Amino acid sequence: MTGVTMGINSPLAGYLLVAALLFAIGLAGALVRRNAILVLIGIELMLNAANLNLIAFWRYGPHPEALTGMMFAIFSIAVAAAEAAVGLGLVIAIHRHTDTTDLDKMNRMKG
Amino acid sequence: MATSPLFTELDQIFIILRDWLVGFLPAALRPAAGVVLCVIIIVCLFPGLFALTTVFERKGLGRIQNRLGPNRVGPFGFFQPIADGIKSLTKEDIVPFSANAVVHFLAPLSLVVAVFMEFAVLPMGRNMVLVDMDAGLLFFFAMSASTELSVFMAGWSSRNKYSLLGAMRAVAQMISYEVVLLLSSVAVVMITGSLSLSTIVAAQNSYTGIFPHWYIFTPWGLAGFVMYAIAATAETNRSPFDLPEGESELVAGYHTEYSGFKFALFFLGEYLAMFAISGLGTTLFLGGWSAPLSFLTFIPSWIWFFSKVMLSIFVFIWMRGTLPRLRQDQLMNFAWKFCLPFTLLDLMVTALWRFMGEGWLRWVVSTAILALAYVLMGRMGMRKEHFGPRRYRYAE
Amino acid sequence: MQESGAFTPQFATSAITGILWLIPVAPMVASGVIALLKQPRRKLAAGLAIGSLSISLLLSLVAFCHVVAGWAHGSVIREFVNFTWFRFGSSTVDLGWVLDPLASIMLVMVSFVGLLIFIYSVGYMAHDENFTRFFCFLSLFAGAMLGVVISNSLLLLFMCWEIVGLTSYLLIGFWYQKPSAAAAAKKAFVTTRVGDVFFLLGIVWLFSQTGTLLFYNHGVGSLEGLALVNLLSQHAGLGLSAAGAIGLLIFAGAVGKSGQLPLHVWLPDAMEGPTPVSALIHAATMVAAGVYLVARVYPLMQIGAAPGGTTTALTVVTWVGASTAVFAALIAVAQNDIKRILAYSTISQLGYMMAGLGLGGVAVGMFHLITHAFFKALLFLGAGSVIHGCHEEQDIRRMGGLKSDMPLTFVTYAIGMLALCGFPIFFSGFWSKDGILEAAQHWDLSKGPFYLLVFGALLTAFYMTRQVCYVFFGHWRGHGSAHESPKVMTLPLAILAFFAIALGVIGTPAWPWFHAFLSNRAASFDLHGFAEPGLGLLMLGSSCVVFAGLGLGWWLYGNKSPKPEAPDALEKSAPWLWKPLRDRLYIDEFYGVTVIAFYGWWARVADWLDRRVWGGIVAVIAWLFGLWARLNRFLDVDWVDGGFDKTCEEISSGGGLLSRVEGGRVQNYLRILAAAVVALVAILLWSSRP
Amino acid sequence: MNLVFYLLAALTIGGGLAAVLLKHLVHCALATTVAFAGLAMLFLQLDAQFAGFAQILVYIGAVAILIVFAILLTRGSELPKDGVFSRSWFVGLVIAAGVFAVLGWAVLESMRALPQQTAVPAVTVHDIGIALVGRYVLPLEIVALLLTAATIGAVIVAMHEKERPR
Repeated sequence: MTGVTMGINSPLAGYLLVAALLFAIGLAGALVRRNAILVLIGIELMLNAANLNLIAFWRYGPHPEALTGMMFAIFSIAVAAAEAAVGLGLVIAIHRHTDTTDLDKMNRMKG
Repeated sequence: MATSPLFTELDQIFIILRDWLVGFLPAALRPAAGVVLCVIIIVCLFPGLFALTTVFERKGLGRIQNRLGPNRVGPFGFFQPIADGIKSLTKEDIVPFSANAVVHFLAPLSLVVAVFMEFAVLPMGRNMVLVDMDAGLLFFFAMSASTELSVFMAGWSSRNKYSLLGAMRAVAQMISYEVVLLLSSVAVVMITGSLSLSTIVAAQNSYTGIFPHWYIFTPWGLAGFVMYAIAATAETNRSPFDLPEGESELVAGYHTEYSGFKFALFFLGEYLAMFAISGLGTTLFLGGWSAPLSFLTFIPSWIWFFSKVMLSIFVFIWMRGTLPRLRQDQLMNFAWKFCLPFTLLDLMVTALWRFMGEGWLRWVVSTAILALAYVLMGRMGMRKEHFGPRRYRYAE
Repeated sequence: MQESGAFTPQFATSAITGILWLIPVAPMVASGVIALLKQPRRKLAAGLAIGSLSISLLLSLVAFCHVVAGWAHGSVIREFVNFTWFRFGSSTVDLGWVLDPLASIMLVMVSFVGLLIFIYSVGYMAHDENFTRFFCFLSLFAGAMLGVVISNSLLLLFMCWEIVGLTSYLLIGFWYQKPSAAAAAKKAFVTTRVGDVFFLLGIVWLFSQTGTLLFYNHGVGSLEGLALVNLLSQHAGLGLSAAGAIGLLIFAGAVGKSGQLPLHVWLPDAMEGPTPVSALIHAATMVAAGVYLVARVYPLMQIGAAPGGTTTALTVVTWVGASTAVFAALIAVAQNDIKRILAYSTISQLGYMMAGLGLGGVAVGMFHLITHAFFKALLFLGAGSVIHGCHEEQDIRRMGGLKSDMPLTFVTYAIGMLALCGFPIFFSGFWSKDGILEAAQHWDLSKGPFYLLVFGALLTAFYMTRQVCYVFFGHWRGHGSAHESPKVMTLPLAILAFFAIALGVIGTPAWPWFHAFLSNRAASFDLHGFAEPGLGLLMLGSSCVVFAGLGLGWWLYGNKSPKPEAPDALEKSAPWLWKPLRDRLYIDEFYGVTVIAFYGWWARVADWLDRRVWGGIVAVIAWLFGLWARLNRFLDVDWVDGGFDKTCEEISSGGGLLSRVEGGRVQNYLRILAAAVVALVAILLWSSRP
Repeated sequence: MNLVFYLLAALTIGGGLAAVLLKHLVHCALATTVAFAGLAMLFLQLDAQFAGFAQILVYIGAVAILIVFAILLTRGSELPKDGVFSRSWFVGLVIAAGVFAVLGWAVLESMRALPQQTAVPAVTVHDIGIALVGRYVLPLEIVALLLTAATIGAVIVAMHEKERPR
């Protein structure tokens, strides 16, 4: 199992492509959907794609024992949790205020 | 330690059996086959245990409520679960018209699968753990956290306001108490320095004189265990924390719209969760499969594990028979205003314990801190505004 | 930088000096915590305040015992801890605290009396809505006062002094919804500020001369030999050395705080505050702060005096004190508000203290301060108890006969009153006042202060008798019925009463323990102290004066209980005397027509200047600019704008185009962001192609 | 690159697609959960046990629940009247496709000659713990602070404004 592989057929490329695709899907979700919650879901997917990148680089990078990518991913998960909490809290607050979660209708700064 | 080979063989009888059975297969398949065998055993064993428990529960509750309980099917009504099983298998599976059929179908399934997964990391005896994972405890909690979503799926897909309300309550309650559950377990992790459940048990498997080094016999461990027990009761939606299924107010909570085999799956899931969480509690605080007194080690380890689990189950049943149900706000207040701070304090005390080193002083200090905090917070919690009559704010 | 005097054994700091800062800090911290409490947490607030002050008292007692022990072993205890607050250029501003006999005795007095008043307040303020706020201020006040006592730096002292001023403002105006209380608070604040300006000038002068504001610092402090000799050698005019002049400036601050003659007007008005505040301000702390300050900087004033002689500065102090003593006593004779009488009596007694300082030195003045603190606190708390019992009635004409309704209050009040009058032998006031009189008698410069003070003693006895007759004798003239106050209020009274009697013991001529303690001599019990020439005569004389005052008072007012509306007995016999006294000798009015009128006039002048002169100039300039502007406009509109307007229109339409991007649609932003990322990555990749 | 990877990748991508495309918000949320689970299993595939379990615990146990709660609280479970896609959805789609294109390009471009470790890293949970409270203790503390702040912030933001006394 030990050793080094090179090139496009390495597993890393596969993970990175999956991550890129997931990122694009998340971005598409954030861009095309009306609902603010769906946009948040899209952003979560993007974050997850980034995490997958980090973990993949950690796994196939030169110094996995340094744990850098892993730590990044763990902290990113923690931060994403906070982000989700605040984001959804905001959505709920806005919904209470304007009675909509439609981003197309949410373009005023004034309450 | 039981030195006699007979006792050792008895202790390891399941391992020996497995190796013997797997031995018939080619060497390449042996590890996989061993795992599959264990999975099959778990999947068969615990539902069996579940069947037994239902009888015990009903009879025990009957005893507590001064009545007989089931006594018609088989000797002393012991075949009652078989009858129940046949009944639920043959009943019509009703899916409400407006229900979301796919989610409605997936909910009980995902629940039971997730709960079954929890057993994978529980050491049920010496060397008797399916996967000795490095992050076993985390795995356990990850799996138990996934059950919440199943509950929500069940409640939401039924298209029934009682179901939805019950599911929301259940999820809110499970999330709140999961924090307490996790944090009270972290105390054990702090002392053991490992998330692996078998390591945790091994750390408790030694004796001073005849007394074991179980974590429940330390101040922080006792406090942690009490918190764990409370949170576990709530996490499994058992009485007195069974609001999500409060029959009197919500019909039956999130499984109102389930019938037949799916209902049985929920029922199974609930009891399996109970077993799993009791098993984890046993592992964390009650020394897992280790014997309670040093001269009892000749009795096979798995007997100890299962008797401890069954003892916990008995306590669950006992509480159900004795305690009245809490109100939703009391439940939440209790979780966030008493359990959580107290558990955090317990963590701090554990750290203190860890760093004070051997000696009687740490016993005194941690006991004092915890007792004081318990009394103070208890007094604060019992103030009128928390448990008194409540003004309701109705939905807009 | 912690610089403690560890290198000479005499200055070695002890453990208690090291933690001396805790004494003021404990109540201050409590105050901070109380400030965060909600209104209903009354018990907690009171508990915090009382608890913290108890800690202070405990530490003060330890400090006191430490000093006494050192003194008993014959060594001078003067321990201090100094540290640098900040430095600018080559000079440093140092702060520090000191423990010496003066500070230790003040600490014990302030924290003890303060504690009793705190306890009393629990009862007195029990029904007040802003109970927690009250204790917050009270704690801050006590903390700041204790800070004044222990500071070893004039600057730290000044800071605490100002906090004292601030909290006194807050406390006097505690019931700020009463306009009179708000006005009184303002008056107190502004009037004391006048003194404080001089005080600050003194500080600055001292700093510029000596380069340090520390009192004691291993011989280089501002109150120690080198600096004093330096200050003495400079002349400030009017026959004053720089030391004396600075001392007088600082004394001006004390005049403001202690309500001495020209600046006394705020003190009677301060009675608008709750009674415990009056007790705290007028007995133990704020007013004593002035006297304590003078005692603290005494070396500044005293330096240059021949043995047994005096200096200009001390002469000024003496005369101010003596005249205040008589002046305030005179006004007190004709007041009808129970607290106002006490306030004037306080001013008068402070005059005694100042005179004592000027005539006889630190010990004489401070002894009167200590005894006065106890019996005046007693009187104020007693008055509070009376007011409380009479349903917030303060007019003594509407009381009467309370000696049977409020027996405990009566007994304690009577003790306080006799102590204040200087009733012979048994009461502390007698010994402390006699000390001052004796010093006055031996003053070489003039006998004036002596006569003034004797007259003041007579008046004191007279007006106190009048008050007690009105309040406790005769029959009840108010509304409803009076009732005795609760235990939490009477207990402090009893304790204070005990001390009002017992404290005299430590300052009798036979056993001048107090004086010895403060001046670092050994004290011995020696009955021959009484045999000093003239002393017996003096004691006899002053007793006679006191008896005369008591008798006169009783003769005029005893047991008569006149109608509230009826004219006063003194008014009937000497209306020409009564009226000016009742109207407080027109000092307020005098200030009204002089100082305040002057400021009003000055403000009007400034206003006129503003409107007419400066306004006119500004108008002319504005007109000129207007002219210039018109010229400019002509140029602009007809010459420049042609091209400029077009540009502006272009820019604004471009802005309109861009503003579509910022339409408040989150997804648009995200879209642009993502498109930019695409472009960026594409460029990067393209450019990095091999 | 084995079968398991392809299956998991398909599961994840499928979950993600469903999350973005499904009409019903709750379905979207559940599909997101599938994507989360697939990702967690990809993490396990990458020998990152701890991260994988943390992913399940945090995303399925908490974030997904939060999302469904938010959906129910904002009445998002009812279908909107005027379509689920925003007005200029096509632009968004094009941009997302562009992002995928450049990312994929970048991946393929950089993979050409990159040496890669294939040995399974010998990292235990214990190592992670040591790293967390050792080298990464400051980020850990900051994240703790952030989570506290976020908790408080979320509570305040979503809290009912106090009804004014009438």
